[in-house]
Parts: sequence; C-alpha cells; structure tokens
Amino acid sequence: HVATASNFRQPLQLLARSFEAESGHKVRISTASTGKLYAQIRHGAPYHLFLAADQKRPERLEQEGLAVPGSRFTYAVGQLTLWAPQHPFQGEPKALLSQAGLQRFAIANPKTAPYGMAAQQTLKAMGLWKQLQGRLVQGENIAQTLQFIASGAAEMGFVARSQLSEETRSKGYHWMVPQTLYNPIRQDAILLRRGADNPAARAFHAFLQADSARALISTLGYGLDNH
Amino acid sequence: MESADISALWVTLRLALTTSLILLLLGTPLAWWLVQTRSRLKTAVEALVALPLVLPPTVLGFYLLIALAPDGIIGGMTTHGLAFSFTGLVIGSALYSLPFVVQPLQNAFCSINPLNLEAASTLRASPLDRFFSIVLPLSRPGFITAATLGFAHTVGEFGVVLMIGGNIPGETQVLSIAIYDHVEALEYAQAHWLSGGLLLFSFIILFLVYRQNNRWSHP
Amino acid sequence: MESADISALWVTLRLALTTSLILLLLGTPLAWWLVQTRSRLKTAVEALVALPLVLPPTVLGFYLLIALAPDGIIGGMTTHGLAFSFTGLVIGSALYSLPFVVQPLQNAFCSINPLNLEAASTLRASPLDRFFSIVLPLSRPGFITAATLGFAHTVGEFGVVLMIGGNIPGETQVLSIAIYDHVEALEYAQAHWLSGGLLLFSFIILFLVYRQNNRWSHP
Amino acid sequence: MSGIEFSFELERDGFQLNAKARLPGMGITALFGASGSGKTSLLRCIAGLERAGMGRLTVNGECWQDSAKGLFIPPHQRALGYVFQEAALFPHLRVRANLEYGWRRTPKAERKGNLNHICDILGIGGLLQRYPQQLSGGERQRIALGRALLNNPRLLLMDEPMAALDRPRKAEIMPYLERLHTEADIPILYVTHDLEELARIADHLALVEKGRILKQGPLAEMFANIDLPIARDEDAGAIIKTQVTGHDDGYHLTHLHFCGGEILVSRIERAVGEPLNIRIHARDVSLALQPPGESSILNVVQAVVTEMLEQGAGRIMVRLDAGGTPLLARITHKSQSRLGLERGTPVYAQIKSVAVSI
Amino acid sequence: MSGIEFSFELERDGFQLNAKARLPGMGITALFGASGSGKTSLLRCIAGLERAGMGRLTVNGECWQDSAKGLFIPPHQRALGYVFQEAALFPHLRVRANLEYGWRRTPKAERKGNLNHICDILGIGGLLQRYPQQLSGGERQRIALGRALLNNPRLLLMDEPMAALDRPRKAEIMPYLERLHTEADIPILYVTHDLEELARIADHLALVEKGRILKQGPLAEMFANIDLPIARDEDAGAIIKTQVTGHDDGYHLTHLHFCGGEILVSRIERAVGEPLNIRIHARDVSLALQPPGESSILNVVQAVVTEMLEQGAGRIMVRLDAGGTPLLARITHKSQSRLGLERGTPVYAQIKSVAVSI
Ligand SMILES: Nc1ncnc2c1ncn2[C@@H]1O[C@H](COP(=O)(O)OP(=O)(O)OP(=O)(O)O)[C@@H](O)[C@H]1O
Ligand SMILES: Nc1ncnc2c1ncn2[C@@H]1O[C@H](COP(=O)(O)OP(=O)(O)OP(=O)(O)O)[C@@H](O)[C@H]1O
Ligand SMILES: [Mg+2]
Ligand SMILES: [Mg+2]
Repeated sequence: HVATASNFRQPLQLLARSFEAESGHKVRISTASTGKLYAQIRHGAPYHLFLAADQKRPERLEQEGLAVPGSRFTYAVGQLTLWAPQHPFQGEPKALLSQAGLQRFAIANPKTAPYGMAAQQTLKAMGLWKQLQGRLVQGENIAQTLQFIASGAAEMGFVARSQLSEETRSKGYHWMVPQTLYNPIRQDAILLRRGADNPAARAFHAFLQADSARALISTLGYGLDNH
Repeated sequence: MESADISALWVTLRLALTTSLILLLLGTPLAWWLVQTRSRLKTAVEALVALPLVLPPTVLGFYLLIALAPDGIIGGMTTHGLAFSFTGLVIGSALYSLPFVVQPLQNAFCSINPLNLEAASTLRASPLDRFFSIVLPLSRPGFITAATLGFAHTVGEFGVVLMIGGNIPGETQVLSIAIYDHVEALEYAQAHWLSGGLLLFSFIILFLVYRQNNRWSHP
Repeated sequence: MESADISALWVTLRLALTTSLILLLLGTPLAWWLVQTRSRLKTAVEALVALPLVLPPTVLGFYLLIALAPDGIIGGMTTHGLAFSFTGLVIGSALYSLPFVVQPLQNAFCSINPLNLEAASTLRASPLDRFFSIVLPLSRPGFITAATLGFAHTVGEFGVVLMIGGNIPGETQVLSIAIYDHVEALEYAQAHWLSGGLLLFSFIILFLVYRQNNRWSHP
Repeated sequence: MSGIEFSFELERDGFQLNAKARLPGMGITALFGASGSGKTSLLRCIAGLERAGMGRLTVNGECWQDSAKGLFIPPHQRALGYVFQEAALFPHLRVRANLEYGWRRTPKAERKGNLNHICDILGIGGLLQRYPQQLSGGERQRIALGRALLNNPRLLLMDEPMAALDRPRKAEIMPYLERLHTEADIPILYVTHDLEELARIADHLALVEKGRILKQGPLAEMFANIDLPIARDEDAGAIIKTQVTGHDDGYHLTHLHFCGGEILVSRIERAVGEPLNIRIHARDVSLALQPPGESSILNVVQAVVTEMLEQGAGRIMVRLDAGGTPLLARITHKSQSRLGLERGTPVYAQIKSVAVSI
Repeated sequence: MSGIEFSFELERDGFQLNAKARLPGMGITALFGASGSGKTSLLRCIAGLERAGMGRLTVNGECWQDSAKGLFIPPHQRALGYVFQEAALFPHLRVRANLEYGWRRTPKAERKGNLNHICDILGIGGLLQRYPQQLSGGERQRIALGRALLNNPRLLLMDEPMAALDRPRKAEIMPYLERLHTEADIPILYVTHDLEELARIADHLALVEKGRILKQGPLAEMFANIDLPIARDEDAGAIIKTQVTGHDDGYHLTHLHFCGGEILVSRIERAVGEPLNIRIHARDVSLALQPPGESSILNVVQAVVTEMLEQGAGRIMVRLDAGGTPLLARITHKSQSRLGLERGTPVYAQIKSVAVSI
C-alpha cells in the first residue's frame, strides 16, 4: 500500500503496473498532499511506503521512528518549468516576465509546496519577485497551479515539467528553469514501519531504485538524483 | 469509466446513504429536544451543532484524524482506531453535515401548532405516539430538506473525507476525490464524464424527491 | 498571529458577510417564487438549486475557474475575468451555499397559514406589503437558519475558494486557507490557535444569534 | 346605482356556488343558511379571495370584478372590512398592532374610526399589549371585529362575528354596528346562524341554500312570509314598523304606535316621533275571540286571520293582518279548533310587551 | 365516590384561575360565564393540558392530579373527549382518519361508539375523504365533535361545541348528547354562552366569573334563583319536573302533570308515566288576578307570588310558587301596579304551551 504525493500519482501508476506484472504483487495507491499524508501516517494510516514531494517530511518520519531507518532515498527530482500557453514568444524569459501587460502569474504556494518554494527562489534570483508581487496567484499545490494556467485564468506560471504532456508541451512558450536558480526539488521515498515486514512493500521499495524504474521516471519529466 | 471510479461511486453512495440515515436518526431527537426544552443549555447546544461548519473541512478533518487515531479520544475506545475506515468516514461526514439536518428539522418542529399536539394528547396518544402520528407527518418538508441537504453535502464532501479516509480505493475513496484526482491529473475528459454523470444522477434523484413532496402538499 | 492571518480574517469576514447578504437577497425572492408558483418548472428549479452541493467543491471550483477566466462564459463579460478576484469568490461561494439559504426559507414560507395573508390582503396590504409585514416576520426562524448556515458555510468553505481565489493576500486569501496552510506546513501550533480562535469567535456569534432568536419566540 | 350586485360561479368537489343577486347597497344584509350552504364561500368571492371562480361584482356602482372583461380588483384595493369565521389574528403582532394594521394602511383622509373608542365598545382596552395566543376565544373574536372596523371599510363582511360572544357582550356591540351603517353609511353583509341576532340587527335578509341565494328581501317582508324555512324556527316572528308616541315614566314604559294599534314596551331611550322597528315572536302572540279580561298582558291588538300553515307536531303558524301590518302567531292545533279559526276570523292578539325585542 | 372534585390555581398576567368545586359525576354540567371568565382555562386544567398550575382533581373516585403529592396523570391516560373551542383538526389527515384517531387508540374492549352511526347523527358522512382545509366552519366543528365522541371517553369536555352550528343541526345533535350521558353514563362538562342551549341540555349549572366558580347547583334550582345573573337574561325561566300523563292525538298535544297542576304541550313522543323536565320562560308567563277568559293560551296555573326583583328598565321578575313548584314571570312595573302584586298575592299564571322547551 503506497501513499504518494498527488503530483506523482500518474508516474506511480505506470511504475506499479510494470511492478505488478513483474512480481505478481498487488499495489494499492492513495494520493493526497504530502502534508496530509504525513499527518495521516503519524496517526496510524495503513500505508507501507511513502513517496513524498519533498525531503522534509520523510526525514521527520525517520526521526520520529515511524519509518525504517536508512530506507530513505530520492526517487525523483522535480524540474521547474515556465509555461505560457498563449504566448508564441521567442526570446529571453526575463523579458516575458517583465512585460507590462501581464495580469496573473501563477506559482504554487511557497509555504506548502516544494515547487512553490522553487518558484519563489527563481523569481528572487531573477530579481523579479518584488515586481511581480501584486500579480501572483498561488495554487495550493502544483497541480492546481497548472489548472490556473490551463483554464486561461492565469496567463503563465511555473509548473513542473513532469506535468506537461506531449500535447501541452507543444502549446505556447516553455522555458526549463536552470537548476542554478533554485534549490533542487528532491522528492524522497521511505519505507514505513508498517511496511518493514511486508515483502511486497520491500520489493516495491527496491524496484523503485532499480534502473528500469529510474529510466521510466526520467522519461516522465523528472530529473534523477546523482548521488 | 475506470473500475476505481465505479468502486468510488459505490463507496460514495453507501457513505451518503449511511450518513444521512444516521443523521436523520440522531438529528430528529436532537432537534425535537431543542424545540421542547426549556433548558439553559439549549442555546449553547444550538451553537455547538452549527460549529463544525465554520472550520475548513480539511482542518476539521485534521482534528478528527487526531481524535479517531488509535491513540485519540474516540479512536482510543476501539482496538485499531477509526481513522481510515468506513466507520470513521461516516463519523466525520455526520459531524460535518449535522447542522444541515438539525436546523431544518428544528424549524419544522417549531412551526407545528401546539394545539395539534394537545388535541392528540386528549385522544389517547402518548408522547411517542404523538411524535410519530402528528409531528413527523406535519414536518415532512423539513425532513425532505434535511435529507437532501445531508445527502448532497455528503456526496460533495471532500476535505474531511480525504483527511480521515486516506483515499483508499474500494474502502474510503469516494467519488468526489476520484473526480478531483482526475482534474489534478489533467484527465479532463474523465472528470467531465464523472461530474456530468454525478450531476445528472443527482438531478434526477432530487427532481423525483421534490416532485413527490410537491404532490403531497397539494392534496 | 501573523499579519497575513489577520488580513485573511478580514477577507473571510467580508466574504462571508457579503455572500450571506447576497444569498438572502437572492434567495428570498427565489424561495418565495418557489412557494407561490404553480409553474411546471418549480420542481426542476428546486432540484437545480440543490445541485451545486453534490459536486466536490474543488471540482465545482474548477468549472467555475473555467467560467470565470477572461475567456470564460461569465469572465468573458468583464475585461480581466473574475477569477482570482473578490467578486469571483463571492460568486463561487454564493453558488455553493445557495441551497442552504433557499431551502430553509422555502420551508418557512410554506408553513405560513394562508389565512394570515388573506386577512392582510383585506386590510389594504399589497402583495409586497404583505410580504414584508406578514411573511418576513413569521419566517424569522427560517431566516436565522438560512443566514447562519450560509454564513458559517462560507467561513468554512475552502475548495471553491482555493480554486478560484488564487490565495492572494488581502484579497482572496481567506482564513480557512491560512489554517490549511499552517497544517500543511506542519505549523500545528499556529493552526491550533487559529482554529481555536475561529471556533470561539463563531461560537460566540452563533450563541448570541440563537439566544436572541429564542428570546423572540417566547414572548 | 346603489346596490351590491353579484353573480359568482365556483366549482369544488361536491359543492357548487352559483349565487346571483342584487343586495341593497346600504344597511345590514344578513346571510342566513345551514352549515355548509356556501355563506363563507360567497363572502370570500365578494372579498376577492377566490380568484378561481367566474364572477361579476358591482358595489354601489363601482365594478370590482368582471371575469368576462378580465377585470379583477385585488382585495387590498377593495377597502373592505372582513371578519373571518376564525379570528385570523396575526400571531406575531400584539393586539394593538393587529388592530392598527389596516388603520395604518388607510389614507389619512379616509380614516374614520378611533382606536380608543372601538376598544371601549368591544371591551378590549386591557388586552392591547397581549399576543393573540394569550387571549380567550371571545377576546380573539372581538379583536378581529375591531381590526376590521378600524380598516375604515366601505363594505363590511362579517362571518359569524359574534358566535363566541355572550349575550350581554353582543348587546353592547350590536347598537354600534347599527350606528355604523346608519351614520357612516357602510353596507354590511352579516353571516349568522342566530335568527334572534339577525332580527335584531339586519334590515335585509338573504337566504342561502346549496350555494344559491334562495330568496332575499327586506327583513319585515321575509319574516312575515310563513312559507319560508325561517318561519319554522323557534324564534320566528313578525317585524313591525312603529313610531314612538310617548313615555310613561312612572312605569318605565314607552308607547309605540303602528297602523294596527298601539303597543307598550319597556322604556326605550328614543325621542317621541322617532321611528322604531320592533319584533314580535310568533310564540309570544296568543289569540282570543273576545277581548281578554285583566291580565299582565298589556298589549291587545285587533286583527284578522289571513293565512294558516301546519308546521307539524300539532303546531300551526297563523298570519294575521292588524290594520295592514302583518303579525305572526304560533298556536296549537287544539287552540285553532277550540277557537274555530279560519281565514277571515277576527281575533284579539295578545302580546306580552316585554317580549318585544328591538 | 361519584363526582368531579377539583381545585385549581393558575396564574397568568392579568388573570387568575382559582376554581374549586365538586360537580356531579354524571349528567351534563354546563359552565356558563362571560367571555374571558376562565371557562376554557378550567377545561384545560381538567384535561391535564395546563401542568403549570397547582391543582387537585378527582373524577368519580379516581385521583387524576394532586400537585401536593406530585401526582399527575397525563392527558392521554385520562380517557377524555375534548372538543376544543377551535376545531383543532389534524391538517394532514383526512376527515375519516381524524375521526378514527382516538378510536384506534382505544383498547378494543372499551370501544363503544360507531363511526357510521356518529356520522349519521352529525351529518358528516359525505365528508370522510376531505381534508380539514376543505370544510366549512360548521363542518369542522362537527368533525371535532365526532372525533371526541369516538374516543370512547369516560369524561367529555366540550368548549362551545355548537357555536358554529345552525339551530336545526343543533336540534339533531342535542338528543344524542343527552342519550350519551343517560345511557352510557358519561359525565359531560359543557361550556356555552347560550342560555337556551344550556337549559335544553344541562342537568347542572356552574357559573364562572373571573376565574372562580361563582355558584353551582342543579339546573332547576339555579334557574329559579332570581338573584343570580342568569335571571337577568332574556331567556330566563323556570325548569319544572313533570310526568307524562297522556296524549291528545287529535290535537297533537301531550298532557304533563306537575305538583302545581297540569300543562299541555305540543305532542312529545314519550310514554305515559315517564318523567320529563320542561322549561317555561319568564317572558312567556303572564299573570292575572281572575281566571282568564277564552284565549289561545291553554295553560293556566294557580300560584302565589313569593318574591319580586326589580331588574331595571321597568321590568320586574316575579317568582311564584305553584303547589311547591317555583315558576318565574317577567312583567312590567305597570302590570305589577295595576294588579297590585305583593308577596303572597294569589294569581293565575298563563303559560303559552308552545313556548315550553324540552
Ligand atoms: N377548499 C375547499 N375545497 C372543497 N370544498 C370546500 C372547500 N371549502 C369549502 N368547501 C365546501 O363548500 C361548501 C360551502 O362551504 P362554506 O364554507 O361556504 O359554508 P358555510 O355556509 O360558510 O358553512 P358554515 O356555516 O358551516 O361555516 C361546504 O360543503 C364545504 O364542505
Ligand atoms: N396564554 C395566556 N396568557 C395570558 N393570559 C391568557 C392566556 N390564555 C388566556 N388568557 C386570559 O385568561 C382569561 C381566561 O381565558 P379563557 O380562555 O379561560 O376564557 P373563556 O372563559 O374561555 O372565554 P371565551 O368565552 O371568550 O372563550 C382571559 O382573560 C384571557 O385573556
Ligand atoms: Mg362558514
Ligand atoms: Mg374559551
């Protein structure tokens, strides 16, 4: 039984399918935001494996003794992307972001979502944070941020590269933000105490670190941990 | 429609039915007590009933999670706690939808002419008998409102359920979360289908209920 | 309490007050029409009013977002769209809380003895005058219920607001989201304080409203 | 064109209102009929509370309703006073506010009644701060009466307004109603089951039966008609137009003159020369062939038998002519035989003065 | 220990019930009093609908309430029939279900009434499928009456049950109520404003004034007491115990015998030898010093004046003794002077037979 942050639901479904075919084990997936899952695990949720959207929560679980020590690893690294579906713009992203006609710029909530934190760091690094203040709209998580843009309510914003499908990638302007502008968005997984003695959980835990899985994750728009 | 969606539909229907049934069973005596009592506690209880409403559902869910966990106040009374179980969901939904059931009932009870009850009492009807033969039928519109608001609100309910349910397919994953997941995953077509179906289905149910109610009221 | 929380509190109060006021203004004639009409549309309209309830708030929010966007059906009528604006929030909350206002009012109107209206009409009271001098005062409990349910539900509302609000401090960031953020960010102490404060505040308001209502009803 | 002319059709399951008449546009017209005969339905139609039925209604020249032309003046523009059969007080208003409800809505120029005055007449001055739920049945009915009167109506509709009142209370209120229609010239339609009350107050009588107006006419004429159902009533009797001719202060008597002779009644405070209608119950009139000897019966009138009708159970209703004035006497079969009464027999009609009701 | 013994205290703003009496445990006891005097309040206390007040109540030996001992039998266990002043029908039930409400809740062994029979008496057979809102005022009142009767009560409380009914309808129902208490032995407390109705139906009379029982006693005694307020009523009169002594078929008359002589009335279907109470209105009795000549007045009774009371407006109430039976006569001051009436004067009392009400 795997609990995953909402943004990794689809990749996880693909991974689980190939794992099920390979091992014969059955994978159950529950999704919610990382913060909710953390609270649930602390209060006895029946999850075996936890795929968070950040490092902080798995770390804490490890400290609190709710997870198997040393089982933590980074399964994916998020990549921040600027997306402006309605702008057939070519050129410097800074110019795009500085244009006067910009009404609404969407980012995820820096306080609760890792992509939000990254977006904030990026804008600060580009020296645009103050300037954009009044136009920022925050999605509660990165999925909502994408919907702000997809619905046309916001003209552009920072989203995760993994969210953009083939179809959406072909629309409008993209800019993959260089890793130098923000701290890497490491998404950690950890084996929970409940899963410690569960062979299926252990097997899936191992499967996720195998090369085949890493390759799949990479093709879905995530970076990989080099360590 | 994915099989997960179908099972979510079933969980949703079971949850909404169970919750509204339980709410009617609990809300009816509570509302009746509120109408009849001269106790000083009355006003406080009324305010308490409406209170869960003002908390955001996820926050309410968070506190419920703490309470229902194996070491929580309520969960502690059971062996494994009530969080992440269907029972837990029912408790959460019931708490959150309580005011939608109690207040319409209370208003309905309140507007019954006491002369009707007095007349029934002189015609050998005991208090319980009076309640069933006079109060209940005379407050039918209140019950319809209470039941539909309670039912619909549970169907659409989301935050509490997500928090204390854990979104476990087949057990605590309800339709609202399934739709939400589709939206999150940009699977708009599926989201539209599910939402449209839910709306149509609900519309038909509500339409039938209201039509019956309107027929009854024009003898 | 952070300054952001304080401004969220203000936005919340403004939103809840505006929404419940608008709902009462819109819901009253709608409910009255539903009680008076013999139109065939009646039942359909009743069902429609209750419909927004069955959609999960975030999903309703999603559709609203599309409608309110600058190129949406509603947003298209304005220059910049209504998403991420206070006006947009009010529209969303009002739509979602409509049944909580309309149904109690409808029940209250329905339980007025028509003889009272007939008597008033022979005493020179025009239909509008009758409405204000007879219908309104006689359905006070219904109005109290409608107003408190509408208000409380808007305070606690979350999904819709989250979706179409964009969490802009001072404009669309409401208390429910602020509390939610604290919970998500593991700032439990702050979440407890805010929730506790909100509960206490709401309890006092509700208590006062209900006490006044109870006083009125025992002359 | 004075008069209340109407024609209403209203269909209900098991009942059909089909009432058509022209009632006088002044004075008190009583509607009398059995329970369920359609009196309330008729009043509701006149008030404009039953929109469903077909109807035409003209009140003193003003057309209020004509379904054929699509004309329908709504109730609140009809300047009515309607006393409902159930008091129908507003439960959320105190007695004072109930009384003032119509008053406040009357244009200033049309306001005539006076709250304090009406409270005095109805004996409700002490109840002004109460809510309707805190009143007795009769008190509620009086408030409803007061509320209708304070509405400054141009037409008063009263549906058994005194059914819950005791006789002394009625006796206090009735003269006021009479003054209302004589002084303020407001026509009154008055539903009642009580022939006594009716005779005391009405000028005109319409009999309602199975949704129709069976017959209508001036009270005296209707009462003298022994073929009508009301002649079978215990309280049947003739109504006589008289004139006050003098007072006997020593004995507290008043002398009344009518075409057929003189009648003495208990003293009444009316000026000499004033006209006065009195009523003589058929049961209070006894017949003799010779002038009776000394007895406490003061009034003896010479008359001729004009009509006799068997009423079953050995009772006979005799219609007499006393110098052009009709009189009714109810006697037994035995008396009729013993006296050998026939049409044209001259008789002495003895009337107990105290039984005359005004 | 037969009898309805009670003592109730109930405080309301501006009104205080303080009623204490022992009424007979059988027959019909009328409660008579002005509007607002507390009649309804008293009935409600007896029914157990007013828990607030202090009270004690024993009905035919069973203690139903004793605040001092904390005893309070709730209304639904009192086996009552209560006809409310307002009909109080259940709006969600059809007439039939309303009628059967109490009946269904009566243990089978105690069921006595019969739906069809009661519908016939009340003339409501055609209304069974209606809802209360679809009835006329009088129809509603009859259903309420039927519902109370079908509750198989051991005590009937009736609050002006016939106020909305016309006289022929009343005349049909009253004999049934009389039979109810004679045959089924159910005591009835009957509130009415109508002295006529009261005299016809009641055995016992309790006068209610300002929340107290002013005076109570057997009807005949109360009616013959010229000091009571009811003696001032237009319908005042004496009640006389008689016995049927024969019928005169030719003239449709019945001969009645009482201590003071004989009286002829319109034929009544009672067997010879049966006792019968009749009533003679004071206004129907005229006095003479000599035996009167031929007249349509059949009944002349010899009597002696025992008491006289001025009632104002030149009227005098005379109480007579006719061989031990009290009679009342209302005459004018003038008659009194002319005849020189004094206590002890022997007179001939003329009574119009048709004015005798049974
Ligand atoms: N809403 C209704 N639907 C169907 N029938 C009705 C309705 N209201 C009254 N009736 C019937 O119409 C007839 C006339 O009723 P109405 O109230 O006019 O009688 P009424 O003369 O006022 O009688 P009462 O003296 O008893 O008040 C009755 O037979 C009654 O049953
Ligand atoms: N709920 C109440 N609160 C205060 N006073 C009341 C209440 N109910 C009745 N009263 C008062 O108590 C007195 C007695 O009322 P009750 O109804 O017993 O009179 P009643 O004799 O039945 O009169 P009626 O013949 O008019 O029906 C009245 O003066 C009335 O105003
Ligand atoms: Mg009527
Ligand atoms: Mg009363």
